Amino acid sequence: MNNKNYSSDFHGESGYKVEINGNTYEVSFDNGKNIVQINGDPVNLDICLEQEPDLYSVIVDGKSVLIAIEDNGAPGNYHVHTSGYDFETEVITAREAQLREFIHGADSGKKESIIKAPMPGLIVKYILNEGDEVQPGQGVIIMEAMKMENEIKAPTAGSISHFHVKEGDAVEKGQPLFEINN
Amino acid sequence: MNNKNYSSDFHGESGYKVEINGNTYEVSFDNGKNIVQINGDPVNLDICLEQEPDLYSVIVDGKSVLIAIEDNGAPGNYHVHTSGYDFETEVITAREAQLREFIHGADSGKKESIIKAPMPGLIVKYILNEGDEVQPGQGVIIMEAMKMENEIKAPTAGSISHFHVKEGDAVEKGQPLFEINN
Amino acid sequence: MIQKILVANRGEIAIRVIRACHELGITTVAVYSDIDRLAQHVQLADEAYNIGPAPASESYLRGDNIIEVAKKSSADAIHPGYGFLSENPDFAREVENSGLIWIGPPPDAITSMGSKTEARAIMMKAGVPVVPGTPEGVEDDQEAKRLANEIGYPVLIKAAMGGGGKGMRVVSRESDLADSLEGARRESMSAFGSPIIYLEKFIERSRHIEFQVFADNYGNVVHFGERECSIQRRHQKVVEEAPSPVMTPELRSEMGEAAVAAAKACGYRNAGTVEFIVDQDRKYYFLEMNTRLQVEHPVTEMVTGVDLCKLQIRVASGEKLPYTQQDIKISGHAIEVRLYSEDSLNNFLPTTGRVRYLKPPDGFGIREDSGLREGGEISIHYDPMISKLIAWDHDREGAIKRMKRALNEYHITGVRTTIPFGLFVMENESFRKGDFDTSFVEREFDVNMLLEQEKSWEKIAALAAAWKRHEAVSNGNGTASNNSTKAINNEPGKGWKMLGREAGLR
Amino acid sequence: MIQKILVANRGEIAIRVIRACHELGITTVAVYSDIDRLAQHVQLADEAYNIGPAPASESYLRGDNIIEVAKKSSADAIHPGYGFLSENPDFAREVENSGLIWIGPPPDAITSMGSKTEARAIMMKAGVPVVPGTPEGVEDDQEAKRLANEIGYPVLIKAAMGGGGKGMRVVSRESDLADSLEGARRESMSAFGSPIIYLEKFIERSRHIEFQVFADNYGNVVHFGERECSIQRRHQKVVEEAPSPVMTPELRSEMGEAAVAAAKACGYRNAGTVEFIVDQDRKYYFLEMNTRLQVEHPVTEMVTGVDLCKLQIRVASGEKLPYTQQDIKISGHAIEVRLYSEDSLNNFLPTTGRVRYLKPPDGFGIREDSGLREGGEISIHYDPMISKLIAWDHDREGAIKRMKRALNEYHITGVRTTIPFGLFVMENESFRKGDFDTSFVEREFDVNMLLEQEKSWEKIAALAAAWKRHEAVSNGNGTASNNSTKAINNEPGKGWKMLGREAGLR
Repeated sequence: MNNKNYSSDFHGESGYKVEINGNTYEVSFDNGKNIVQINGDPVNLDICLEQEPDLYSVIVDGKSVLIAIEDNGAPGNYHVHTSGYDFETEVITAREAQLREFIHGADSGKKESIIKAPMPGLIVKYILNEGDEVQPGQGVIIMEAMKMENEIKAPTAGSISHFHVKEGDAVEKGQPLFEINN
Repeated sequence: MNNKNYSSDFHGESGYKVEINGNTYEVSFDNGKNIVQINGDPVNLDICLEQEPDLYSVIVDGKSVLIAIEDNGAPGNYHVHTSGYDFETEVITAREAQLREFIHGADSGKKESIIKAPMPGLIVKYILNEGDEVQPGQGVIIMEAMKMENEIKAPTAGSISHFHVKEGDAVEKGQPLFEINN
Repeated sequence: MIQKILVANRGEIAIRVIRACHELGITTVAVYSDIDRLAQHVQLADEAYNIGPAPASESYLRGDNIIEVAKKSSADAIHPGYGFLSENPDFAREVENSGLIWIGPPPDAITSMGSKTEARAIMMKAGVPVVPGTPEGVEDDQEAKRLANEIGYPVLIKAAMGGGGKGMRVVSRESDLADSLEGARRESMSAFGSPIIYLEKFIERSRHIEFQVFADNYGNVVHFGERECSIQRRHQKVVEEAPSPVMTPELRSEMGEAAVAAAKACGYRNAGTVEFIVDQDRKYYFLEMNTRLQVEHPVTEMVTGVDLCKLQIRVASGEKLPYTQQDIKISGHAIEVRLYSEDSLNNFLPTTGRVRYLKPPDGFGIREDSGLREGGEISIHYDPMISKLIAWDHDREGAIKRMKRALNEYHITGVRTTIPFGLFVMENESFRKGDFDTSFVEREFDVNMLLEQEKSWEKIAALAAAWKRHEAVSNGNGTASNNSTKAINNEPGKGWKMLGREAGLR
Repeated sequence: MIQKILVANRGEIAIRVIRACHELGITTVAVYSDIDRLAQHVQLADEAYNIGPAPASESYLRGDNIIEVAKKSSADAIHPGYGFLSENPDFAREVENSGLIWIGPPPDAITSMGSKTEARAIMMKAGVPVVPGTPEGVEDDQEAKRLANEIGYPVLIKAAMGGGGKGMRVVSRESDLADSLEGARRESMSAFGSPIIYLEKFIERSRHIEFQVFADNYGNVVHFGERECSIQRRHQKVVEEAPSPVMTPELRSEMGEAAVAAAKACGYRNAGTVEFIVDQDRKYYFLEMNTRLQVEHPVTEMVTGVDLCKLQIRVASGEKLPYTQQDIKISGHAIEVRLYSEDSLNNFLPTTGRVRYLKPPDGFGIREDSGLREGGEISIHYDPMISKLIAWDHDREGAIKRMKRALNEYHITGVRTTIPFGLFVMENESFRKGDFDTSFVEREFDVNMLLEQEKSWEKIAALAAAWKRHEAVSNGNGTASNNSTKAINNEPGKGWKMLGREAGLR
């Protein structure tokens, strides 16, 4: 589902690209009807504010779900919660998508990912060292939080390019811990 | 507890008169301490916003209660809910109290009370007529709401001076029904 | 087996049915009127469809629309809950004719029991004792006067097609008869679409005791014991319990057998309730049969452990009753307090509004069947019963104490409810002793007791109001009244140390 | 009789105790740390007093401050809940020396059972079977190596003063021993203030089954049957049930008698739990005794009908146990799922944050013991267990289905919880068959199953996010991101007819 143009009016005023867990969805709205296109499929969407400020009752093709859509700092970034699961999403307009393609067109290949502290705590120990190769799910750092030791694991394969913290550091939630080069 | 001045600084910046169910309380605050005077008695007051916009966790002399304090339209008018009971309150500052005394000083004696519809519904029937004497609790009008007939009763003694509605009228919540002269 | 059920109702009972379905692995379809788009039952169901404008006559009573939605959504069956179309035999028939399963009794049984006069005739024939009264509807006032004298005052005027206390009047003397007949007919017409009323002997100081019966498609009929529903105001139940404090094992099996006989006499299937009145000598009389799940069914569930709503679905899908009479045991005691959006301090006048804060109780032995949500609107369009609180314990005394705890814990603002009244009942000496009858509210309830309670909170309410004004004044908003919240976040004055801390945390 | 109780705890267990007190007509005093000013237990208690800053060591562990508050508020007794000071014999002694009633076991029994090594010695003497292991703490690594070889791998390293899985390590081979000893000592030191560890034979594929015992001041001791607590992750219980799916009436009375003997051996009073491990041949071994009310006590309450917390208070105030062993009957089946503020999809990492929306389930057979409130903060300072969901039904299958329904109904945002994991357990084939042991999570749980579930909601999440951006763009706020709510109230575009209606209603 990556980057194919399903909807004829995706490039129009009401076309959006949604990035979510590495997948891209194209959504377009036709003002005047409840019908929305998602990846080319029409669905009937009915959204009502259920509770201030951002909990919605959503009925999609008759199916009823409760969805929280929280602004997540940057424009077009939303934290979405539904049915027990949490999603980080980025929504860009068709125009923004074109602009990005123009700017980043040549950019490809290697990326760095920064792994952040999932909760406040204390850095107990490095398991691996800078330069070590990691597999997804492999433990990199031991952190103590809520009286328990927790392994912070690599989300992707690659090599550890940099530690932002050292043993004994107290860290806040969201603070960068280390980087993986892949 | 009517209109006696308990607190030495009632006439100061932080003195208030609270009217509630026909009773008057005098309350004064001393900025800088948690101690508040109510009718001359000092109490320790600790109020925290529990839930937006106006639900508070209140600890008064150690006693813990949950209180909703809702703005009620006019300045200084609050609807207070606690422990299953609802109160309409009017809070005036010491200065406002002096002003009122000056204006209304000569005013006394007869009053009119307007009885309003407690819920939306249909006026089925008058039980009494204009000019009739009523006792508190006596039925004056039959209203139908939620498929049930309900008697609207006189809250005070007096005579019925005017009906604002006639049989067969559909009324909204809060619409004046009749007046009692006492 | 049923795969998908459309729930043709709203509020707490729609949610009750949705929960039963989900426990059976059945997909649920909710229907809603325009103003119920955000109601809890819509959110808990798997699917939801609009069926029309707010007035029930244009939505929840529109059987045709509901059947259409059932077909569109490929539902196999319809559960009607209580109220609305639940006791409408034409709708039940239409559902069956559309090839859907009707989760309820046969349409003919609904018809027979729906006519209170016909029901009385059937029961008399089956040997079940009935209250003395007119065998059929009374149209003429003179005829009514004659019959009332024959029966002897006090008499009770009842709507022939009625239920739920609507269209009911007690008349103590002939001079009040004409006015009461007029009122009862008007109310009956408005509630049931029929002005037909009839007369019964009004049995004074009687108790209302009803039996839960259940019949499958194979002729098996059992009862699940009784519920005592004597605490009523305006002839509507407000507090129910199981078992009844006056019941003995002997009387239970005698009345239970009568209830089973009643169900058999009208060819009953599925869940039903046979209501009796019991006089001071413990003589019992058939009152009426309700051909649906009752509001108060949870107390029976709590003392028998049986999920009656799931049993309805299983029986409707052709299963045999999994219990014989001997399997059904009563264990402990359960009390239900109905919460109405009514003002306990003002003659139980219905109140409407938006639920602002909602913090219901929980914990061991407490169950709430509720249709409430924070921000939800209580409108004039539907029944003011908004929630049911149920407490179970080993014995009656424990259940009363637990209910009292739960009512005290319950925090709801925005609409007035009958919580203060519920607390009054739990604290009342006659209630605690089990010594009461249907005249309990008239005899025991005095609003001044609640006003006294209210008075005990006045000072703290005054303090809170004064503080709110003081906050506004201190923040330069002495006359503007809508930004006190802001005031709290903006440096609430040095003295308010905890507020300062809270603000720091935000 | 006790008139006023200070509850020396926070969260769901403080609320549990407050509810028990209120049902007994006892006034409650809450204590709170600075960041708990708005916690639920403060709001439900009759009185509340601050006892210090957020870290437990400066507030909930400050026995001196707590006793001072008890005196200031004229409390008669202190209930410690679980955790914090509940198993601190010095505190218990101090409470009693201050003339207050300690609602718990005698300080000496706490001391004996608090030392896991001493407890083992007492039990061996009383003839209760114990797991093979070192009779006392092991300080030296070489000594540990020798003992481990003697016991035979795999061995379990445990904190001598420990509990709750903290400081625990399974070691399968000698080469891992040194690292594990180091980690266990560090964790034990941090959690219990003592680095002393000991070794036990690790019994593979064993089940964790515990018995609830109760002793009064007059030598009467009974048990309330067992709880199965084998579903653990990181040696912490996450799902518990009663009865155990492998229990037989014979084994129950045998193990129950051993549990009663254990309680008698240490001179026990009040509520306690004797934990056993049961191997694949149903041989059982004493593991440890917990000298407090357990987190998982509700499942026992649900199947026996007995309010254990109220019984604690009654026994502490000098009442005799109102039950003999024969009075205690098990009825139906109950399951508890603990909700932790942990990320089920990310190795159960603790998460912190503010609860934004909270809509818990309810209905027949569902109970929630929760310390949560909307807007409440989950901090790093306290245990990540935030709530307990309990389901009861006639039988185990029914209880599982009911729990599944309730977990699906549960809506909580702002912090991640173990709800997805709970659903995984309820749907797991081995769990449903009752065929599992303490290695369940390692053997059966694969995060990919949850990731697949997550994936099934991705499209609808994408749709919702796109709609939110579209609303912002349509209202001229394409880049500003914080007024989409306003967008909804301001004429949301002709197409959104329901939104229009909702706006009209506001």
